[in-house]
Amino acid sequence: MYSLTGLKLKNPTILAAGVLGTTGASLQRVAQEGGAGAVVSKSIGPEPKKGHPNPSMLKLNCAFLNAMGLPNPSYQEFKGELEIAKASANVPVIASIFGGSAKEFVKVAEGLLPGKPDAFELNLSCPHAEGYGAAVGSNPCLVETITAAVKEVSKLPVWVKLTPNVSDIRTIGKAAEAGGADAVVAINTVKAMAIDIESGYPLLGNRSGGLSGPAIKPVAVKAVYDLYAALELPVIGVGGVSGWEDAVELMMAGASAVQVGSAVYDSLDVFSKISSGIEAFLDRKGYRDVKDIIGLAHEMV
Amino acid sequence: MYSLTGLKLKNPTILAAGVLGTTGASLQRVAQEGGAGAVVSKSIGPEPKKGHPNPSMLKLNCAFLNAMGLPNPSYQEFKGELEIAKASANVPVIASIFGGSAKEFVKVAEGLLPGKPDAFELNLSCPHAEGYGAAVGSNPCLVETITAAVKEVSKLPVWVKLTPNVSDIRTIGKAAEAGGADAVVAINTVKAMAIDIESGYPLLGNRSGGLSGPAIKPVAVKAVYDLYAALELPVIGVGGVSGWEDAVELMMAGASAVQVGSAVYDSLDVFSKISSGIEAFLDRKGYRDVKDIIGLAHEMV
Amino acid sequence: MRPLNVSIEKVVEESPSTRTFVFDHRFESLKPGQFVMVWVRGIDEIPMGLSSSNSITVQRVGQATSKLFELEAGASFGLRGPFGHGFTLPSSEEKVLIIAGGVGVAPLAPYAEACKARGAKVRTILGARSAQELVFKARFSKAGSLDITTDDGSEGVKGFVTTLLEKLEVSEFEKIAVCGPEPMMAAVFNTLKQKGEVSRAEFSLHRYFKCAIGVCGACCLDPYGLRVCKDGPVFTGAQLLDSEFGKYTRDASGRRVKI
Amino acid sequence: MRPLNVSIEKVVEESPSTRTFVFDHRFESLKPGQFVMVWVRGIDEIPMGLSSSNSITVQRVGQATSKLFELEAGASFGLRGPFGHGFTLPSSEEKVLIIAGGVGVAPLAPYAEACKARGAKVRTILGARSAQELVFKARFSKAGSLDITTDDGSEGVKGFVTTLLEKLEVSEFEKIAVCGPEPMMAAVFNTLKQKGEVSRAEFSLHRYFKCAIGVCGACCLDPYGLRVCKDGPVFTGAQLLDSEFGKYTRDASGRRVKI
Ligand SMILES: Cc1cc2nc3c(=O)[nH]c(=O)nc-3n(C[C@H](O)[C@H](O)[C@H](O)COP(=O)(O)OP(=O)(O)OC[C@H]3O[C@@H](n4cnc5c(N)ncnc54)[C@H](O)[C@@H]3O)c2cc1C
Ligand SMILES: Cc1cc2nc3c(=O)[nH]c(=O)nc-3n(C[C@H](O)[C@H](O)[C@H](O)COP(=O)(O)OP(=O)(O)OC[C@H]3O[C@@H](n4cnc5c(N)ncnc54)[C@H](O)[C@@H]3O)c2cc1C
Ligand SMILES: Cc1cc2nc3c(=O)[nH]c(=O)nc-3n(C[C@H](O)[C@H](O)[C@H](O)COP(=O)(O)O)c2cc1C
Ligand SMILES: Cc1cc2nc3c(=O)[nH]c(=O)nc-3n(C[C@H](O)[C@H](O)[C@H](O)COP(=O)(O)O)c2cc1C
Ligand code: FES
Ligand code: FES
Repeated sequence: MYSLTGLKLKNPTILAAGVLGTTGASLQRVAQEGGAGAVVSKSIGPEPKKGHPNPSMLKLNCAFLNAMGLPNPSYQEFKGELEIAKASANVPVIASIFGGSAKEFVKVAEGLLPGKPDAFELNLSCPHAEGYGAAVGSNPCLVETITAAVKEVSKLPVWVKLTPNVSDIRTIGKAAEAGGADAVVAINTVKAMAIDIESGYPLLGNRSGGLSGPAIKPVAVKAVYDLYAALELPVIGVGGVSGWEDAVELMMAGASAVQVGSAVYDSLDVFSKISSGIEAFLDRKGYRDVKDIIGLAHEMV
Repeated sequence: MYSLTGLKLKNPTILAAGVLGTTGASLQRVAQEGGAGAVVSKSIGPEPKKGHPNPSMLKLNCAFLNAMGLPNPSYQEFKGELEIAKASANVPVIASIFGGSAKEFVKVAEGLLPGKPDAFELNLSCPHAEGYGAAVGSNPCLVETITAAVKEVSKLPVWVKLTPNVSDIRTIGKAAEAGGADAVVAINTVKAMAIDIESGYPLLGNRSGGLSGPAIKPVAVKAVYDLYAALELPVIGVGGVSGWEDAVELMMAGASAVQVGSAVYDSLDVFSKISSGIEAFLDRKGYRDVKDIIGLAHEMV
Repeated sequence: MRPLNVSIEKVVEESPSTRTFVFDHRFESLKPGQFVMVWVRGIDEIPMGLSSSNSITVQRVGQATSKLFELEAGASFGLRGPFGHGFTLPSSEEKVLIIAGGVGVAPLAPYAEACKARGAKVRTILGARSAQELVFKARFSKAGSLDITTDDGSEGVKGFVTTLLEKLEVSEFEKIAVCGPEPMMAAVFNTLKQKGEVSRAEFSLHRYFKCAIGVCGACCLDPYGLRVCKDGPVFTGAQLLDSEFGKYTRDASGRRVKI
Repeated sequence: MRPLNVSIEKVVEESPSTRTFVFDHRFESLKPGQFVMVWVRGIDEIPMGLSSSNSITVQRVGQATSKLFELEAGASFGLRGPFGHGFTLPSSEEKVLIIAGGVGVAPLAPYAEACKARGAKVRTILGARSAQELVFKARFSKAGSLDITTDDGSEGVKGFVTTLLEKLEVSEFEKIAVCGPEPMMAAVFNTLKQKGEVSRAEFSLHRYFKCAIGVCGACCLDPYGLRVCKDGPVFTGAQLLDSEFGKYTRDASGRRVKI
């Protein structure tokens, strides 16, 4: 059992927000069949949102590109999905939420409380949703205010998810810490774009979007490394994890746990595979516990 | 012949700064044997610099990671290499320069003038050199001041090379424009890191560095696209170009020409291959000129 | 995978509302029932079953399909795929029952042909609103025997595919493959259930697709979270028992919508 | 390519200043003359020729090599490679002349063995400062005939490798392979040039390496810009004619430094 901001996880792998998190049934499946130690829902907002027009996600050579545009059925409808997930997943269920202001974040958080999420993850980092996500999350003042506002309306742990598209991610991490966050999550997708050269059209319906998958792992490692050194809070690592080696690398950079998003493309049980891979690695190297490797790179000088 | 900020290029591919640009002989070889339309030197500074300890560059799965640390023999010594390159390359030779302040930039630029570079490229974007590069280049005021200062001391075209590690690269591009730049170059490497899980040591001597190669192409496409829309200046695209398709994609995003760095790993004549690939593409699609495809994606709605 | 750029070689008007677009790329490894994502540039990207290794057969319903209907030979669009699992192919000598409704013929016509090529015996029940909406009659009859139903009785038996199905001895078919509008498939499902034959029947489902590669979660079915794009679109009746199938679907925002 | 983590199986003291580190990974495809980048964690990463498919032979000169000398069996370091082009292998029956100076023996010992294994006739001139600095005598004599020179005359002929080379009928050798300190290689180069035999001789060069994969440009030779790490480290005499070889090299900053 791993303890993370008070939640008990059977292993340190967590489903990342926006991936297979649209329905309670899907969250349940990722936990049960996939073996995730915890699951994060799709980001939920104040109003139903269809998201950007298709194409909304593509596999590129070393990465995935997406601009879903935060499609979600609103907190009113999602509350029920949360209940389903809670009833059947048997692992902590974290509600990812978004809004354009502290008021909206609070409205969504309060609206979802009856669904009994185990924690909130604040999406202050989506790179392609005007007025939401990174648009808000690049501003340290807003990050602090929003974090504090959500902390105020419930006793649940609050994780703040950060964008790498800033000059120095530590500034934003510190704002989250000042706002009372229980953990930071790094990183959301990296601003990116691809163009179809046969037609000249941008490949995404939204023209540009966010990069995820293997290509961004080195960016995530750097962000986690910097945040670990700068903050007191636990850092949850996400970005390009598809095997146990990636998870170990992020942990050595300072991640207390890792989230996995795009790699569900390879297989749903990527979570089981990663967590048993981590265990085997700890055994082989004679570490007693994941704690021995969290932040290890900071000591190797 | 392509014309770019007044320089005549036999094709729109340019050797990127810091790659095979330490000696005049090497610049000559990339032009002659590699087929580059122009070459940019290693970034040259006010004092000799050994750079960071090794490992200073690694090939990762979809990318390259480096932290060279701006090794250079100083402008005094490099002037001679520039003369060698100018004498034998038969293509425009651009001197990349760096400094910690406008004064230093000016000193280096003036010091290199006797070597007769065809243009200056200002490195305001290296992500892993304390006090230089992105440390300066994330600040719009400094970017404007430095650009203006270098413009003042010579009539040569000045290209300003930008870092993607900012919230909005357009702000920096506009500062360069305000300072009188003749073109912007985007992007330099993306802040990144990798850790050796067997030992826990960061893989680079400098611990962290910059990502280049295929992984960052979608980041470069987005930066070029945004800059093209925001600026009047030509944008020179760089980041992850290794084939003609990549070059065409960056051009459709808005690049007037492309630079190629890491892909010299595959072969030196990547420049010839890319430029003939572009020609064949233009022919097949019935475009008269590269101009037909520069910025094309902006029109496809 | 970046979308392939394909050019239209031929447009075939199959019915007033349905056209086949034959394009210049062959998906040689196509398993009938697999789909592609059709990128109508500037508009949308939508799922379509492959009606042969180099064609899609499209019913005009809204913006993207209407835009497709404006395209003529020589025009091009983007294609990603093929994706998903197809219908299970029979071994030679097996008997196959195909039940197709409306544009559900698209993945079933190549399936019928593949069954025949393997030496299986194919019987098709083809239903449509009216005679003029019947698509691929010739392909199905070439592949085996064909029964037709139309809602208005303008051709074949008046009624629904279930009108015929109810009377059929289904147990003699080793394979049963179904595709059509969900209410029609739900009716077939119930009929087969009553006959105790639903578990091994296969149904090709439609849900709202975004990523089409099993990542985003837009197309998940209750209560097991099966992804229509990746775990399907073809599911066995056993997988659909006690599921949302026939009851509700979800719109692009993830809200439930009654079938 | 991320560095491989290798463990030291054995440390062999070859001379007071030279040790061989045998490690637990075999580069089966090694072409003698190829090198690896040895990552002495926390210190530096430095190039080393492979002295066999699973060893490096290191002369202690500065910080990284001294750190290596502190390591014992069981300790580990990182390895990237093998990189670069090796010496050209002879066909059977060919005659090979090997000229090795100091730690230049490292890539030449496996070359001698590979030559012998192919049936070639190997003759080695091995030079060192003194008897105790002679490395791999046994390996070279097992592979063919061996002549020794020492600066102080403590073993073999007193003098330099060129002392012997000058008297040799070099034209009878189809292959000539040279590795050692640059002043020694330059002397060999000049001797061979006088004999009109330098073009086909092969020399393994040392330059300051950073990337080791042909990208950064740190190791380029004047006047053609050949990269020692990628186009070399083994070059023919023809490639080195009228070059910087023997005249100057460059330090880590790229400044020229006299040889
Ligand atoms: C696996 C699969 C195979 C299909 N095969 C065929 C086929 O072979 N021939 C055919 O004509 N139709 C097929 N469809 C249905 C087809 O995708 C829709 O008719 C089409 O998307 C309508 O797009 P539109 O823009 O014209 O309509 P819109 O006005 O955008 O929407 C009309 C309706 O079409 C459906 N739809 C729209 N976008 C999507 C989407 N991204 N994913 C799923 N459904 C959507 C929704 O039900 C929507 O309410 C298939 C659907 C799926 C899931
Ligand atoms: C292709 C090649 C093969 C080599 N093979 C062997 C071998 O088999 N055995 C052996 O003992 N030595 C070999 N060397 C030389 C070896 O790399 C240096 O002795 C070693 O780097 C010294 O490191 P240091 O930290 O101990 O010394 P330092 O104090 O750092 O430097 C001493 C000198 O070593 C050289 N050096 C240091 N770093 C590098 C570097 N990154 N690249 C190149 N030279 C460097 C420089 O000339 C420097 O002045 C080889 C070099 C090259 C280029
Ligand atoms: C299809 C898709 C949808 C996503 N939606 C969200 C979201 O709603 N909220 C959020 O915070 N992050 C979202 N993300 C970002 C992921 O949670 C994650 O931060 C990112 O993909 C990097 O991790 P990965 O490389 O493992 O995918 C989404 C990513 C993908 C690929
Ligand atoms: C080894 C190496 C050294 C570099 N040195 C410099 C430099 O000195 N100045 C600079 O402006 N950019 C430097 N760069 C960045 C490149 O010029 C280029 O912007 C970046 O690598 C992205 O292009 P690529 O993907 O084609 O390599 C360097 C890149 C590499 C890989
Ligand atoms: S459409 Fe994304 S998971 Fe099926
Ligand atoms: S060491 Fe970088 S090119 Fe040779």
